[in-house]
This record gives sequence, C-alpha cells and structure tokens, in this order.
Amino acid sequence: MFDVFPPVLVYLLGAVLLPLLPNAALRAGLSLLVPVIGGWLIWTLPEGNHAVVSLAGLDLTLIRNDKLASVFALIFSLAAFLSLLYAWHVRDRVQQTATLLYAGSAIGAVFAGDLISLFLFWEGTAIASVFLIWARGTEGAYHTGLRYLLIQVTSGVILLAGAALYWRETGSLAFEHMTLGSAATWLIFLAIGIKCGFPLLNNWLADAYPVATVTGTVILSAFTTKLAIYALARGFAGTELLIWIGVGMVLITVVQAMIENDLRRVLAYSLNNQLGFMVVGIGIGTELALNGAASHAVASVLYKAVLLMAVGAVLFRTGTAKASDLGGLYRTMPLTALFALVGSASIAAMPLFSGFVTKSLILSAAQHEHHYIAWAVLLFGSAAAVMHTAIRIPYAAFFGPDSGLRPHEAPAHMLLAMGLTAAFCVAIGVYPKALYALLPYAVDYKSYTTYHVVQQLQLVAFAALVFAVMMRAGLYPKSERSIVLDTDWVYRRLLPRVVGALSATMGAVWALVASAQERWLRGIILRLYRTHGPASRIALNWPTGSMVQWVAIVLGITLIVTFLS
Amino acid sequence: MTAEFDLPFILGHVNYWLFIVLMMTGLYIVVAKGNLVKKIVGLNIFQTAVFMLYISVGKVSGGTAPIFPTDMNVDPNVVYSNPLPHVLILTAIVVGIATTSLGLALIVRIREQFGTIEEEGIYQIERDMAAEEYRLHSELMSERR
Amino acid sequence: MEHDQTDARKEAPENQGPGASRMIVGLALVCAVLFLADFAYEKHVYVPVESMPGFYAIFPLVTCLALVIVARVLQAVLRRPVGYYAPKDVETEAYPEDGLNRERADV
Amino acid sequence: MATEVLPHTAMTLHDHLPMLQILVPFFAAPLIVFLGSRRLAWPVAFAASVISLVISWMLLMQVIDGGVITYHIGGWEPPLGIEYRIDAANAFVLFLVSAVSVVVLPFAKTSVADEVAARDHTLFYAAYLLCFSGLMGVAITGDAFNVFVFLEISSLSTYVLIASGAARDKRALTAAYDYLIMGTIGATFFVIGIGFLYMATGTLNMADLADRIGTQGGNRTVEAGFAFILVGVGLKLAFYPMHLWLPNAYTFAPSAISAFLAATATKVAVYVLLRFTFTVFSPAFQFEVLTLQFVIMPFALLAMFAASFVAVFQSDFKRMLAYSSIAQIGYMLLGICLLTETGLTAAIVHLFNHGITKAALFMAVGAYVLRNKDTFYNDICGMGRKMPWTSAAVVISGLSLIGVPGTAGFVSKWVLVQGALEKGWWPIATLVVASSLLAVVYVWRVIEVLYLQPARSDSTATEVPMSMLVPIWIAAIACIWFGIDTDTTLTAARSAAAGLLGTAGQ
Repeated sequence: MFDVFPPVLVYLLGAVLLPLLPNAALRAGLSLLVPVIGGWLIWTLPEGNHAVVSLAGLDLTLIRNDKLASVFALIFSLAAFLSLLYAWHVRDRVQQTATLLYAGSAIGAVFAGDLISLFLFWEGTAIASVFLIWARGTEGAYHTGLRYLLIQVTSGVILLAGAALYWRETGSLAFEHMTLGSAATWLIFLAIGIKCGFPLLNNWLADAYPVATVTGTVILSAFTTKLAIYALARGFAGTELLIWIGVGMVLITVVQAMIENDLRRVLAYSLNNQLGFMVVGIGIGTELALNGAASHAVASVLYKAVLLMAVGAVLFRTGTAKASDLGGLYRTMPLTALFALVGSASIAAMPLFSGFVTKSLILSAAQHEHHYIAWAVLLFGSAAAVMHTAIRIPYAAFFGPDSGLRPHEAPAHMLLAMGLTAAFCVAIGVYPKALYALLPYAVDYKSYTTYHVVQQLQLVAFAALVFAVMMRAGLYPKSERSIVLDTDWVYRRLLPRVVGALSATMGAVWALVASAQERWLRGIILRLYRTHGPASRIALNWPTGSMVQWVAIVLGITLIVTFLS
Repeated sequence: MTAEFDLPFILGHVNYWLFIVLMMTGLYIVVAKGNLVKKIVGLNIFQTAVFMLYISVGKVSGGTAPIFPTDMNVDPNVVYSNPLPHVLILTAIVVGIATTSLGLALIVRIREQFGTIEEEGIYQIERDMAAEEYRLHSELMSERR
Repeated sequence: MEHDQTDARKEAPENQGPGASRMIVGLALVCAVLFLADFAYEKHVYVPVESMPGFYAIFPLVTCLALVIVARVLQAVLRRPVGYYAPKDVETEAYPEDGLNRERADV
Repeated sequence: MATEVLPHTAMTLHDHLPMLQILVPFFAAPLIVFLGSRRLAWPVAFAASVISLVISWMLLMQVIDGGVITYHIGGWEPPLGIEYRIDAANAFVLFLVSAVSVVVLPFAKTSVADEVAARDHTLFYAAYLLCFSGLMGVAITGDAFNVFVFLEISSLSTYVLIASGAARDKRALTAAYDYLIMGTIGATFFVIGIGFLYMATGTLNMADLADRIGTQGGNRTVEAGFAFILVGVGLKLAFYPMHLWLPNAYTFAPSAISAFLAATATKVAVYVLLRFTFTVFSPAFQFEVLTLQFVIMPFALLAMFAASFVAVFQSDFKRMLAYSSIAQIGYMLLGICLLTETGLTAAIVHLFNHGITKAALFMAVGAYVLRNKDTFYNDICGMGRKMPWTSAAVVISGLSLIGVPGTAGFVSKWVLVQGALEKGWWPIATLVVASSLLAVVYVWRVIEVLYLQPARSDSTATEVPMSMLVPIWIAAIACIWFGIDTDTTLTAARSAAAGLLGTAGQ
C-alpha cells in the first residue's frame, strides 16, 4: 500500500492495541515501545515524498521528509517517550490512548506534504489532546476543555478554508513556502497563528495547559505549539510580519508570567514567551535564524518538559502547584529540585545548558540582519525569563520560604524521566554539534566564545540580582491566592455578561410587549420562538390542513416561475 | 395560441374547468374540515377530479368505444376513443379505494385511542402529551445540572 | 476585593532567613566580577551599543527593574479573587485525589 | 458506445433478473400471509431481501460501465408496453435499498418483537416486503405511470408500517393518517403531472417522453406537468417546507421502520426527481433551470439551516434525527440544483452515504428504545458506559453525519463543495460548511448526553444482543469504509451522473 511505513501508523496501531490490553503495566510498556519504534522509523526514513494516497480524487502526500521535518519528528518522538515514561503510573486507558493519538497526529502533521493531510492531523492533535484536559475529571476541567477544543477545532476549520481557497487560487494543495497576500494564505497564517499563540490568539494556551492532569500538561506542552512553529517555518519563513508578531509574543506574556500564582500557568506563559523567540527567528528567515528556531524548539521542548515534570511531581505529591502554597520542598524532594534547576539553567541560557547554544542563534541572526528592536526585545525577554521562570520556579517551589509541606520524593519513574530529560538538556549544551547536525541547514556557528559566555553570564547574574534584591525588599510581585486576568476574560466574563444583559433587555422588551397586549406582535414572536425553540415539539405538530396549504403555496410558486420563463 | 377570453375557448375546455373546480373543492375540504372522515371524503373528490381529467382526455370527438370487431376487420373510417387513459385510471381508482379504506381503518383506530375524530381534539391531546414529555424532560435535565 | 494575604506573608522580608542576605551579597560580588570582566577581553560587536562597557549588565538591570515595577502595577489591576470565574472554573476545585499520590515524609 | 441498448431476448433466468428483482419480494409478501406463521414471517422476508440484494448486485455489475438493460414486460415492445430500464443510476439505488433491507432486517427481528404486538408480526413483515418491492419498483421501471403505481404500493404499506408503532405510542396513528393525506395528495399531483405529459406527447415511456419533449420543445402543458411532478415528488421526499409529515412519521414509527425508511424511502424519491429532471425533461429547458435555481435551491438552503436549528433544540434523539434528515435532503437537492456532473455526483453519493449513516443512527435509536423505552435525552444519558458498543456506533455515524474527514459524510460534502466552487458559487459553498457546523452542535449534544452525563440511578440498561449490534456496526463500519474507500461510491455515482446528464462516454 505504501512505499515506506508511515511512522504515524505505528502510533495509530498502538492506540488501537493499547485499550485492548488488560494489564496496566503492559499498556504502559506498549506506550513506551511505540515512540521507540516510531523514532527508529523516522531515523531511517529516506528523504523525499512517499506514501502518496488518493482520497476523493486528490493526491495526498502523507510523507514529505526533509531535514526540517525530521528534526521536529525526532524531537516529538523523544518527547513522547519521555512524557510517557513520566506517565508510567497512569492507569487510565483514555489518557494513554489519547497521548499516542496526539503524538502520532503531531508527527503525521509534520510529515504531511499537502494541506489536506496537514488539516487531518491538525484536527487530530486538537481532538486527541482535549482528553488530557478532560481526564482531570472535574467540571471546571470539562468547561476549560470545551473552550480549548472550540478554539483548536476553529483553527483547523480556518486551515481547511484556507486550503480550499489556496487550491482554487494555485491549483495545488502542496504545503510549501507561501507568501502572504491572498485570502487563502492569510487564513492559513491565521490558523497556524492560533496554535502558535500569536498575541491575542494565545488565550487558550494559559487557560488550558495548567488544567490538564499532572502528566497531561507535560504532554500538551510538547506538541501543539511546536507543530505550529514547524508549520510557520515551512510555510512562512522570512515573512517580516512574523518578527513583530514574535516581539509581541515575548512582550505580552512576560508580565503575566511574573505575577501568575499557579506555577504550571507560569510555565505556560513562559512557553508562549519562548515561542516568540522562535517566531522572530522564522520571521528573519535566514538559514541561521531558521536553524535557531528549529534548534530552540528542540531545546524548549526538553527544558519545558523537565520544568513541568518537576512542578507536576510537586503537584502529584502535595496536591497543589500554587506558588502561594509551596516552598522549601528541596528538603524532601532533592532530586526533583536538582532536575528543576537543570531546566532553569537551560531556559536561562546558562553556558553548558541547552538554551545557551540555541537561543544565541536567533539573537545573532537578529543582529546580522540588523533587526535591532527585535534583538533588544529578545534580550529583554531572556533577562525576564531568568526572573519569571528560571529563578521563580525553583524559588517558589523548592528553595523559598518554607511552606511546612514535607512530601516524599517523586516516584522512581518520574525521577527517571526527569533525569533523562535533564541529561538531554545538558548534553545539548555541552555538545551542541550533535543537535546542529540535525538542523535544516549547515551550521557554521560557535557558541562558546569568551564574549558570548561572559555576556550571557552577566545577563543571568544581573537579572538574578534584581530578583533577589526586589524579593528581599518586598517589592517583587507577591505570590497570592488569586488569579490574574488574561484576554480569555473577554469570552469568559465579558461576552456572557453582554449576552446576559442583552437577554435581560430582550426579556424587558418582551414583558413590555406582553403587557401592551399587542396581540399580533405577540403572536409573531410566540411563533418564532416555537418554530425553533425547545418547545417546538408542541408547535411543530402541524394540522394536516396547514401542511396542504404549504403544498398549494409551493405548487403556486413553482407554476409561476415555470410559466414566467 | 390566443389567450383572449372568447367563448369557444372557454366552452371547448369545459372539462378542464370542471376538473379545476372539483380539484379545488376537494383540496379545500382537506384544508378546512377538522373531521377526519370529511378529510378522506375531500381527498376522494380531489382524486375523482384527476380521474375525470384523464378520462376526458381520452375522449375523441365522435369516437366510439375502442372495441375491436370479433373478426378483427377494423374499419379504417371508424374513429375510436383512446383506451389507454381509461386503463390507467382503472389502476388509479384501485389505488384510491385502497387509500380510502386504509384511511378509514386508521380513523377507526384513532377513534379507539383518542376518543375523537375531530382534528382539534386530537391535537389538543397530542399537545398535552408533548408538553408533559417536555416538562418531564426539562425537569430531569435541570436536576442533573 | 478580598485577597488571601496569609500565604503571601511568608515572602515578606522579615520572614526570610539570614541566608537570604548572605546570598544577595554573594550574588552582588559575582556581578561585580562579571562586570569587571568586560574590560579584560576584546568584544566583536554587531550592534554599536554593545561596545558600551558592561552593556550586558546594565541592560538587564534596567529592564528588569522596569519590568518589576510594571508587573506590580498590572498585578494590582489584573488581580481577581480565586472564585472570579466560579462556579464552573477549575481554580475553585481541588485537584481530584485519585490522580494524586500524596505521601508525607517524616523529618 | 457505452449507452448501447442491449437487444431484448429474455431466454434464460439471467435475462429475467429485472423482473425477479421485483417479483421475489412482491410474491413473498402474500406468501407470508398465506403461511400465517409468526415464526416463518421473518425468515421469508429476510430470504427475499437477500435474493433481491444478490440480483441488484448482478444488475449493478452489468451496468456500472455505462450500459443499459431494458426489459419488456410480457414481451410488449415499448413505448406501448411497460419497460424496465436499468442504468447505473437506478442500479445504484436498487443496490442501496436492498442492502439496507438486508442489514436492517436482522436488527428488526428483536426490535420489532419489542415494539410491535406479536399478533401483528406476519402482517407487519408482509407490509414491509410490499413497501420494499414498491421502492424497488419505483427505481427499476422506465414507465412514468408505473412509477406512480409502485409509489403507491410502497406508500400504502408505509402508512401501515408507521401506524404499527401505535403499540408504543398512540400518536403513530395520527402520524400515519397525516402522512396518508399528504402522501396521497403528493401522488395525485404526480399523476396529474404525468397526465399533462401524456396529453402533450401521447406516451408514458420515459425514454420516449424524453425524445418527444426534446423534439417538440416545452409548452404550457409540459411546463405545468413539470411543476406538478416536482411538487408531487417533493412531498414524497420531504422537501422543505412540505416536510411536515416527516418528523412525526419517523418519530412514532417502529425504530426498524424509521431506519429503513430514512435510508431508502426519501432516497428513492430523490431518485425519481433526478430521473424526471434529467432524463424526461432536460436541463436544456429554461423553465427547468429557473425553477430549480429559484424555487428548489432557496428552499434547499432554507432546509439546511431551519431544520438543523430545530434539530439543535430537540430533546428527543429520534426526532432530532428526523429533522436532521430534512436538512440532509437539502444537500441532495442542492447538488441537483447545481446542474453539473459534479453536483449530481454529490447528490447521488450523498444519497448513498446519508442512507447508511441514517440507517446506523436509527438502528441505534432502536437499541436505546429496547433498553430505555424512550429516546429523550434524559432517558439515554450515561448510555456511553451502559451500552458502550451501541454508543460507539452512534459516535462514528454521528461523525459521518457531520461530515468529518475519514467518514462517508465527508466525501459527499466535499464533492458538493467542489461542485459549488466549480460553478463559482462561493456563498453556497460557505453555507454548506456553515450548516455542517450546526450538525456538529446537534451531534455533540447527543454525544455529551451519552458520555458526559451520569446515567439515571434507576437505569438498568445493558448492551443489546448481537443480532442488533451486528447490523448497527455493519452500517457504522460502512460509514468509515466508504469514507476511506471513496473510489467505489464515487465511480458508481459519477457514472450514474454521467448517464443522467447524457454525457456518458464523452
């Protein structure tokens, strides 16, 4: 059927087989085996287009393999393996299956050579991932999941509309580099933008990620947004607008990350913040910048995973991830604290850790191409990341003022997953050549120059100093049991209020009308309500006579139109 | 074709006028009468109008009954009416009778179950049933929320 | 608006141990050394402003201070009680116990 | 030349297949009554359906490449004699109807035993076979008046079948009565239309009619005939706003009958409409184009939205499906109104795909009725856990109803959107997509009720027996199968569309 075996099929087969296995350990084992086999398939996949299938007269290219696709597919496989290892204790078939489907769809989307198969997998990630949110099982989670699903599916629908227009304009469905200009490309851009967390389109991210289960958040953090980064790099590399969008993403999320109380939400904002770096890189569009975006995506998947794993472990042991309720946990969770520090060092771009060798590619590219404002904002973003994530997370959870909580160290499989992920962070930092070899373009870049090391150390140290002094002086925003508004306020609070006010007004008007005894108007409104309203069961039991009247009317219209011609 | 209202045109198409009057009468009864049996009667009149339309179409002026002589020597000068519409309408009459009897049988059952054959009364009962179902449903659902 | 201040209090200056002060002094020393290091080697700059001595020290210092101030102001504006979106909001719900494995270590 | 008419020499049993197609179920019906045995009724009905399915498959294979089979009843040559004329379009319909019957009947055995009084079973299956053979007859015949006769055979037995739901709810009787009045008026309009055509042309054979209308052109009589036929058939296919009989009829009929009718009866009516608009008349006539685009299309669009909205607000699963059917018929009519090969292909494929989808859903309704007595959302909540297999099938076929990629429903909507775009009708394509969003809402409501709400505390529902599950799943798997293997249906539909438009072989 296919000339190569599509890696996504391994995940699909795994997802079909997994629920049938009776034993939880067997299921967890199978779920670990799937990304290993999938990763091996990706590693050995020949370059070029493969697995072309025909659907309803369209040729769909299931696999278009080049270095840009393979690096994302590989990091997705690795992330799937690590997060499934972290989730070894999960007994819930739904979560296990959804994870496989989610990771499989993301990998399928990365390899999709045309817009239709991209759309299919795009929606696949949306639908599979929402189960990780619903798996929390509370009513709040259900509503958050609905919001998340609505936005994600909308993104897919927009993508499909864009694809249809694109097909009409160009006669091709191939997913290649495109230039903004037509309605089609704008729609596709918008669809990717939603998943990518563009400013004002990003409210789903911080709304939904912290709501998922302990393991679900780790899994969510790896795929959807990085898939969007891949799609941008594939379709819109070098689009100048993206530089400003990326700058906006960095700026708009920084404050939220500073003042948010839920540590998993802090990490969601921080993730969104880091996406801004990649988007700027894609906007610059040079080989160096694209390498930077791809490598930073890889590094970001890993360090974000280890941080979320550590916070997840804390949640798993204490039942909360709120900064206001935590602190001093290093006493009983030393290893988790250590791994969190590795993640922090990576996101702070300390030398010898992964962020150092990837972020600098983007910053250098911005300098080379004379995008000084973007460069300055990214520099500011780096310094801010030191404060709001790299220091705040370990401080709030592990090292800050004691909360009195004395939980056990995280379970062994979690420690193993965190340790492996942390090891990857260090490995990339120490030996960046291995990662550079996988990047889309040849890399001729030296990270470890004296200048670079010193400047980065200065940046981190001074940002840390500001944090420490401000915290000591009591000027740093306090972690309080409160929530912080974001743009999702518009549809969570404003819109319902407006609709409520409107319907109240309507009700008042209705009362006015009813009291005025305007019988004919009342009759019309009543009938309108009944034809479509929930009580239409009553109204729609039409007497035969009126049915016949309708027939006569239609016959009359038909006869008139027929004769008129 | 002249569309002027001249007498020969009106008289020449008298079968169509009758057909239209009968058809409209039948349809009117179906629409206006609430009694189920009367509706069936209206339906019958409506169908009869169609039968008449067909039969009058088959009539050829001066034509005789379309029966072949037994010796099969057909006189080319004799004009026969078209037998086909009659045959068709025989089938349609059978269908009409079947419809009528089925309709009446249904009315008997409706009378047993609803206790009335007036449309108004039946719809009142049905509306009450639907309202009761709706009330039960919304109560249970709101309780659950 | 009511805010639960009890747990914020643990971050108050008086509740931070003597280690905190020592750490800040240490950190300041590291910063000073790094600042001075700038004069010890030759930079190859792309952006003119980089050639300013200690640019990578002053820039984060200034911007981070500014950020902290902006954040404090915005926190005052955007902060809402936990039950703001209640009842159908996850913030008002405890994490379901069957998804957790709480174990206390006795120390 | 692919449309060559095969010479008619019925020498072997094989040559009599078109006749047997009708006669087998038609004579099985009285056989059931004469046998009078409650135990034998179902096996006879099932055997007749299976034989019909085999025959229809053999016929379909003969004509799928664009060939035509003509069969002369009693050896009388058309146009005087009645002709059965089979091309790809009606072979496709014959196959759909008999396949649905074979799938639904095993399901019906348990479902009918639950919903219909035992003493009525023999007559029930006899009426079912009459309805079945009537529908097949409508599809197979090449004679305009014969269409009416078969239409009435199927309609009369349908009224009986719907009324047999009275054991569960007495409103089935009034639903059947209303349908009888409406159906009879529709059929009579149809006869009037045929009468006008006969007056204008002097023939009843469809091919002959097409010839003569084509040569003499349109006149008032032909135009009036067209209008009456359109409205008559429109009533039968529940064309909005003449759909008012349908919701009650489908809601109160026994579930097996709802499944069978939803999947076949309206579809056969759509076929009749296709046959008359494209074979007997032809889109070359201005009056036809105007009528389709200014009368049928607005109503079709209206149906897609108005009926969907009503479906969204329903609180009864079965009634919701009935309204959704009205909306889906809008899609088929829209495809016809496009008057292009792609549009017609969309209509025919949707006819098939919607048939299997609705069959699956209505059978699932039957399963819920068996276990919960009713299908209000408060009766079936939480069934995702209590009846996992039935509910999973509802999810699959619900996705197909929405038109999610990978399901049958997607294929037909995709082709429909393509057809609209080909004509440059942007707004129409957008409306199709927008109305699919409404389908998302009403399907989601069901899924939410089934999976996200707890079951009633007094619920003792358990999974239904295999004899019901297997047919449900055959239909559900067909939804997926024809969503992935799109070639089979699309090829047959394209060839049918080409045959109807007379572009076969070009």
